[in-house]
Order: sequence, then C-alpha cells, then structure tokens
Amino acid sequence: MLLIFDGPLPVTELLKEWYEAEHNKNYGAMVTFVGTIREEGGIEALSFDIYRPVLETWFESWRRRLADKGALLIMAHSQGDVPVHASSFACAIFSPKRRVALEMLDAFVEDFKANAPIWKYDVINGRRLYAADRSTPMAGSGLLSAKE
Amino acid sequence: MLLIFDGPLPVTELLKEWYEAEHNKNYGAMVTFVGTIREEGGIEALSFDIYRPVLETWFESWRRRLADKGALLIMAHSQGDVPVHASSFACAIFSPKRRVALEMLDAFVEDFKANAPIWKYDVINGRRLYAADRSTPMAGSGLLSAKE
Amino acid sequence: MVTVEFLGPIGKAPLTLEAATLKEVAERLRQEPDVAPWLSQCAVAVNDKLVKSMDIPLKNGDRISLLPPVCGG
Amino acid sequence: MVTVEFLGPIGKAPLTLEAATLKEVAERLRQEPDVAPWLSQCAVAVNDKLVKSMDIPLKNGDRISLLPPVCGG
Repeated sequence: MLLIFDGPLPVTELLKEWYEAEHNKNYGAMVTFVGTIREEGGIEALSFDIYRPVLETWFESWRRRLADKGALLIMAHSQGDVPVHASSFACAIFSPKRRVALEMLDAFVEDFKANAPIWKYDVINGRRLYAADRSTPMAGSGLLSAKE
Repeated sequence: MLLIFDGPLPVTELLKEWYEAEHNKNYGAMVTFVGTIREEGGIEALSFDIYRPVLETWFESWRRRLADKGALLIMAHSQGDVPVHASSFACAIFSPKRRVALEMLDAFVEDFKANAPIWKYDVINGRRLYAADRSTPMAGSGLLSAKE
Repeated sequence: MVTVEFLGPIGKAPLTLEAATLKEVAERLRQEPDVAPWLSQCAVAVNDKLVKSMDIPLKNGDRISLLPPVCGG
Repeated sequence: MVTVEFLGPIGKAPLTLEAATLKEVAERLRQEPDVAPWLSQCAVAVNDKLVKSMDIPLKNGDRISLLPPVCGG
C-alpha cells in the first residue's frame, strides 16, 4: 500500500491504522521508519514533488520482493509543503521473522533515498529552492548524455 | 526510558506518546520495532519473567551508547501473560541521522534477544512451559561450571 | 511525434518533437541550453518505464520523461 | 553468609550459604542436583552486577543471582 498525502503525514493515525489492521495476521515483527523535517539552514519547511507513475512501479517491485519473504510493505509520503518538525515519510514492514524486517527496512529506506522519484525543495522566506546538494542521481542516470 | 507492563503492551498509545513527545526535538528519523505473539505450536499466550535490576543496567548501557550518537532510546516490555496476536516488546530510536537509527535498531534488537534478562514461557492449556529451545545463554554464561 | 517532459526542478514545459529513437531525442536535447546541463544527471523513462539503453524504438505518441536527482524522505 | 537466587525457569527457592569466593559458591552448587545442570548455561550476577570472573571476593550479605538462557521479545 502506497499513500500520498498533501502536506504533513498524520503519523500517529497511520501507525495506529497499520498496527490495528495487521497485528492479528500472525506477523511476529513490525518495524517502522518515520522521517521528520529538521530545523536547519533557516528553512520554514521542505516541499516535495512526486512523479507518481514511476514511484508506483518502484514501490510495487519492493512490495513484491517483501511479499516473496512473507512480509508486508506499507508506505506514505507527502507532496507539497511540510513544515519543520512535521513528518513527510513513513513506512512499515510486517514480517513473520525479525531478521527479514530489520534487514529489509534498512535496504528499503536506502533505496528509497536513492531511487524513489521524489524531489525536495527548501522553503526559505516563502521561496522554493531545489535541494540539489542533498539529491542523488537515480540508477541509470546520464543515459542521454552518453557519447557513443 | 524503560517501561514494564503487566500483560500486553498498549502499542498504539505508546507509539503515539513517543512520537508526540519527540517529533519536535529536531530528530530527523524515528525507527521502531514491535514484537507480537505469533500463533504457533498450539499456544494460547506467551508469558514472561523479567529480572528488572539487571535489565535496567543493560538498558542504561544501550541508552548511553545511543546518547553518545545524539540519539534517544525508548523501550517497553511485558511481564506475565501476553495472548496470541498481542504485543510484548516495543522500542523506538529517535536520531538526527537515519544511518544511526537503522543500524542501532538492528544492533539493539539483536542484543536484546541475546542478553536482556527476560525468560519466555509457552502457555498451553493454562500451563506455563519454559521456551528452552528458543532461549540463548547470556554473554559470560557457564562461569560457575568452569573447571580450572 | 513524441513528447518530452521535464520532471521536478527542471521546470521546463514539455517539448514535442519528431524522433524515431532515444538517440535522436538526446541529440535534440543537447541543443537546448536549459536542458543540456541536466542530461548527465537525469534518469529516463519511456511511457513511465525507466530505460537503461538508447536502443529503444519510439513510436508516435510516446512520452519520454527526464528524472533529475532525487531526495525523498 | 551469602544468598544465591535462581531466576526465571530454574524455579528453586534461594539458598543461604557460607562462601568467601564465587569459586566456593560454584563448588557447593555443583552438589545440588536441581541446580547443577543449569550451571553451564547460566550467567552470574553479584549484587545485580554481571560478573565474568570467579576471582571475586564475597562479603557477608552479598546476593548472587543465576540467570538462565533468555528470550525476550
């Protein structure tokens, strides 16, 4: 399940919904990751663009990878502005085995940072500035600049 | 913060309290682990004994290790009976950096399984049977059987 | 005719152009001064599927997307 | 006099005995048939502090705890 919200995530409601929906399905472990906007560099907020069609394909490949291990993957992300100290990203993995949950949480979050088609902007004095210095080219970038 | 509950953990309330207390303290990442009782081997419940003085010392050394990295560690565990599909263990790490959160969650949970002074029993037909096959000798075990 | 769209911070309106291959698209985009600097950092999708090779035949109506460096979370 | 307590599943009431060292405690416990099989699997705490060595002097009133294999979570 992939959820997109306009603005901050309702984190406590999401965690509650996810736990209540899954705790009785015989998973032994739930792990979660929540990303919250840090106050730094004078920002008021971060702002996000998402390209949903490619995000859905990327998420679906992870969902299947987890399902093959008997585990369930859920994530939520914000688009638009998210103020300092609010949260823009939450995910959960439910798994029969704790090792799968712990290892896949790490692998999923790192691949999310590197390959999910989401763009981040600092919001400073109401202006939206691309966070180029914190961004990572997706796998396969540079194809159209290749000389052959 | 180390919390001990008689019986099942109120998971959604704990996650809500922890997130609400910490989300505005400029941690960028929250990770959590929740352990839930699986229905297997005909059990009604698991039951737990805790030796609190040694658990507190063990937890305090982890709390300090995390604090040295700027991170906050919280955990809750049940004592007594916890029915199938209810939860007996929950922990959270709040950290400025996601790598610290993800790596320390894994390391903390694994050390918890190996060295936290908690004993597990299957509850079957109302009888409490030590889960010897799933238990691990703590670091330094066997001291009193050593020949010299 | 194919359409090229520029996602996220590139901030450019879509282009419509004649191209039979991705290589022809690349040649054309290298001539656009507001796009050329992005090319080395962008992933490419054809009809929302990421591609790893320029040897992809294009057909009328195909949609090519340029995805610049990302930072979710 | 020191007290030896048996945690978790060992299920035995505390023993009180004369011992000046952990080594003397070990010698005594090896003679208890309901405790001896646990010794190779138990960690040991003196006054709630885990110890790694038998060279620990004991004093009157010390409390020794045996901690059998654990499984929290």
